[in-house]
Amino acid sequence: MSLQLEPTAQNIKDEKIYREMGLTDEEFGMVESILGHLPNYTETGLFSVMWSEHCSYKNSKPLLKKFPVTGEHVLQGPGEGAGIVDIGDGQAVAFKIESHNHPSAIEPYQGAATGVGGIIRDVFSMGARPIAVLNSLRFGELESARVKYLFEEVVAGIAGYGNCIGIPTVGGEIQFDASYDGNPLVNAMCVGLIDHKDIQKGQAKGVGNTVMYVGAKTGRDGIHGATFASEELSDTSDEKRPAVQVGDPFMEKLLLEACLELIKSDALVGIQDMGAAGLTSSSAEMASKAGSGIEMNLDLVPQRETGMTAYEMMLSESQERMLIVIKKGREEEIQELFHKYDLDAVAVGHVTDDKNLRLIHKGEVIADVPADALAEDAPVYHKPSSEPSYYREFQAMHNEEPVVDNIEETLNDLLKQPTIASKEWVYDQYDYQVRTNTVVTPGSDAAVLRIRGTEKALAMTTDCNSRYLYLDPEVGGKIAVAEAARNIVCSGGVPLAITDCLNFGNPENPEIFWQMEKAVDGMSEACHDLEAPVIGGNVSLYNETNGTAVYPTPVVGMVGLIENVEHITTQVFKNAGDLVYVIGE
Amino acid sequence: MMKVKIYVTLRESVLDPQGTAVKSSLHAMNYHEVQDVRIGKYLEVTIAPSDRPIDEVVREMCEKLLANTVIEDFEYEVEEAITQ
Amino acid sequence: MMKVKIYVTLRESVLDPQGTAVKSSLHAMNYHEVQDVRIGKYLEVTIAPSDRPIDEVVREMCEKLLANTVIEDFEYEVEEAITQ
Amino acid sequence: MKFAVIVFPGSNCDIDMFHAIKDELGEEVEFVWHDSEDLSGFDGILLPGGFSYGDYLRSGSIARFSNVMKEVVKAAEQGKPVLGVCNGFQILLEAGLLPGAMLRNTNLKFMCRTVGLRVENNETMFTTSFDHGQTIQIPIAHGEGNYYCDDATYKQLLENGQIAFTYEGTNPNGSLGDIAGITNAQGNVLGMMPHPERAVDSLLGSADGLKLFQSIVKHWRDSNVVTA
Ligand SMILES: Nc1ncnc2c1ncn2[C@@H]1O[C@H](COP(=O)(O)OP(=O)(O)O)[C@@H](O)[C@H]1O
Repeated sequence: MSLQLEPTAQNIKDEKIYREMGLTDEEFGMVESILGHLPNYTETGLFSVMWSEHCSYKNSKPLLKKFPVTGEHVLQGPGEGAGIVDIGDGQAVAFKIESHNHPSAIEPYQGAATGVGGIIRDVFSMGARPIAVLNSLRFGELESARVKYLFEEVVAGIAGYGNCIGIPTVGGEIQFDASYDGNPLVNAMCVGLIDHKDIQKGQAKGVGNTVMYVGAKTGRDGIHGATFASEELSDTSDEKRPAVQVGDPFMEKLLLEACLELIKSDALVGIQDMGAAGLTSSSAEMASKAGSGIEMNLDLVPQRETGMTAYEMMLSESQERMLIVIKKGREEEIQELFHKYDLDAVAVGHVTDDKNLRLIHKGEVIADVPADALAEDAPVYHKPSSEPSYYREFQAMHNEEPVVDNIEETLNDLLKQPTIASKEWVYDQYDYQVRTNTVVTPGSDAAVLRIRGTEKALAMTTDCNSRYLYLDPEVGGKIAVAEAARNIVCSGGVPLAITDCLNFGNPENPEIFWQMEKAVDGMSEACHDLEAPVIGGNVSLYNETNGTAVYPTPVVGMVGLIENVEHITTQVFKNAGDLVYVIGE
Repeated sequence: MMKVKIYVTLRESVLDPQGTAVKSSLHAMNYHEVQDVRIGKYLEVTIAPSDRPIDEVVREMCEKLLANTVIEDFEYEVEEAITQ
Repeated sequence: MMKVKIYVTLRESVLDPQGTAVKSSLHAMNYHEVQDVRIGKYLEVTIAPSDRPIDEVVREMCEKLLANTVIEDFEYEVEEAITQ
Repeated sequence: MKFAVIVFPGSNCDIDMFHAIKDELGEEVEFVWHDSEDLSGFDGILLPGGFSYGDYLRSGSIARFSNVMKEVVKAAEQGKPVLGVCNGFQILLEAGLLPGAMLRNTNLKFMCRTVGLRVENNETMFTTSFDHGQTIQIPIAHGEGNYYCDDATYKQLLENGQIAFTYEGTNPNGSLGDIAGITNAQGNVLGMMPHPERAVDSLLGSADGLKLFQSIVKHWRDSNVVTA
């Protein structure tokens, strides 16, 4: 595609081309009035990705406000790459969960792999060293060839990326249910360790400071991935083929080590991952958070392909890239640092005081847009909500006590269910030991990692029983948080906080929105009672295939602190003759 | 019996981390004449005659299993009849 | 500019578990005409002219890096001169 | 005794190796970057696991052209102990310091688990602290650990006692003769797929791997006392 083929601003308006990019007529009107003129193609692209649900949370913001987000130990709540919780002795734990559902549905290996890569970048962009990854997966019933293929490839993709980069994959959960047949869920969580003094923010402060691009070159991959993630899947999704990138874990390993070295430099001002919406979201958000502006010359952006347009560069979701802001005049030493790891580090712009994101391409200003308008001013929708009829029916039903004639047979039948059966086939493919800190490996309740040089350890888990949530989202939401907390406690830990990934169907359907509302209510209450605030998360909506939604699946990722490795407990029976107790109701 | 040679390559705009790594390695080994490296898969499939045209069978196998057309292209050559 | 197509395959005497697995998948998908599958690598290398004959360069690159001759064979075709 | 842990771009068990030597074995150890051109100050060379250069093309194939590999060859020729674990083993094979090649695991999957190893030769400089025929518990974590060599080479390995470890019970990856680790003919280069550096602390399950490192130190002390 070349510049000449791009529609003019007038065409975009007259032919409603913005609709293909995901903007509504009203939203387009807002853009026009913010800018005071008709947006050109690039500007329309910037708004369409930044105002997508994936980046703006325009449909879920009112719900997310309900979560308790503060607590005694919280150092960083929602709003940055990852949340951070104090664990004493000047150390803290950073963690976050994120979805990569739609890419995984069409290219399961790469979709899952790049999901892992993305969440790892979120954590090390905070300055934390990633110490573990976990995941939460949903597939259709393990019967059709397609589901088996998705399952095998997703697991292989998670393993391929995590093993190569050398971060242990220590836990997760998997459920199989027909509701996920066409729309599997792939959520990845990363946990990192950080010293308080190293905590970074994604901010572009200091007028005149230099904006640098580091990591892999930009290609045409994944253009409009964020918009794609905010649409329902349909039978034509294969043809759309926009959002799938190939991951390069080797590149990310180099980027990780280089960035962790960079964190120690006093030249660094701000750093942010180029995740969904790539250069657009990283630059706009960094400027907006700092109350500054950024001017970038796109000719300087390292490019993998020839003839890329400004639109393509800004919307590319090429992986393994970071945007950093450094003190003016320190460019050379930063370049040397990255060069040691064979990585590109290129000055592409500078911080300005006019609060605009200004892009220059081939000598022309191709976009000049208020950064806040992109990052903060997306419309917020309060979607109508209504109680689904199925729910009323279920509530009216009598509780049924299952009758078990043959306990042994029933037990065997249960254990044969893929959802209940051992997941050893899966975690055998994950290197869960690399870096030799994993004390409790997959197969117990929570995974436990010791913190080298201390007596302490961290317990971590992901949980969500979506069937309960379907039956009663509020109670199910409470159960998800409570289950995670039980897993932490059973491992010897005290819950610190949670991160969550809200996987739901189309929020424009009032019954789906009702599910979201209730689930968030339930989770909030449980988090409040367990003193485990929400320090970050992610929302994945439009998980539907041809009009059928997945079960409501708000996955909870929880981390707990174990004061002394001697307190670690595991699931297995230890000695013959030991007493067995059932605790609770 | 037909021998079908199938080449599965990453689509043009898709990143090829392997090819990139091999290219830098070749440069480090002083093969400066190397301009570009792309790495794909090569399959040799022996196929017995059936009632469907071989092109149809091969194309279908590629689309369904051997290549993921979201990121990969494929080409093939039906090479020769091997008499058994 | 020359485009060199390189095929790296496992030696006959070496088992190819990946080929075997793909063959069984194809059978499970009812492609019973498939008799055998062998899987190798396919490399496209673009090479600029240099003072050494291209065959010498390619052969050497293959022997040193692109194939491990303990387990693999290679073949190549120098395809065409692309004018820049 | 002073060890070098060689770090290639993409190595990821380098830290584990470092801690095993420093914290558990209690010897000196330094990281050495892949472009280094001098290993003369080190008494033992360790090539850690990981995915050097992403293991793109073939595992170990690109790393073996690193600058430091010339020095590793030199150290091997001087008779210094050289240990390659997992990816380190793959690099030693690609570099020709050990015979044979590595294929993908027969089930085509990466596998991570603790396996039993049988000590086939306890007379190498890496294994004297073990008993002959002893079974030890060491984790594996690899996708390409299916060792292969031709018949003549295999015969030689057997005759020279170059097979240090074999898998006990089920062979996880399909390797020829259940081979888990081999040495060169001189006996000072050992390559093995299992990770002894992951088995140095019983908190993480097994400490059997520590004996391997202790053997190296013992051999070094003995030979240095003799030559001193
Ligand atoms: N379900 C959620 N619960 C709590 N916080 C959330 C949730 N979803 C998103 N957030 C928070 O909103 C903030 C904005 O997300 P942002 O970082 O812009 O998006 P992304 O992480 O998708 O790139 C993040 O810090 C994130 O932690």
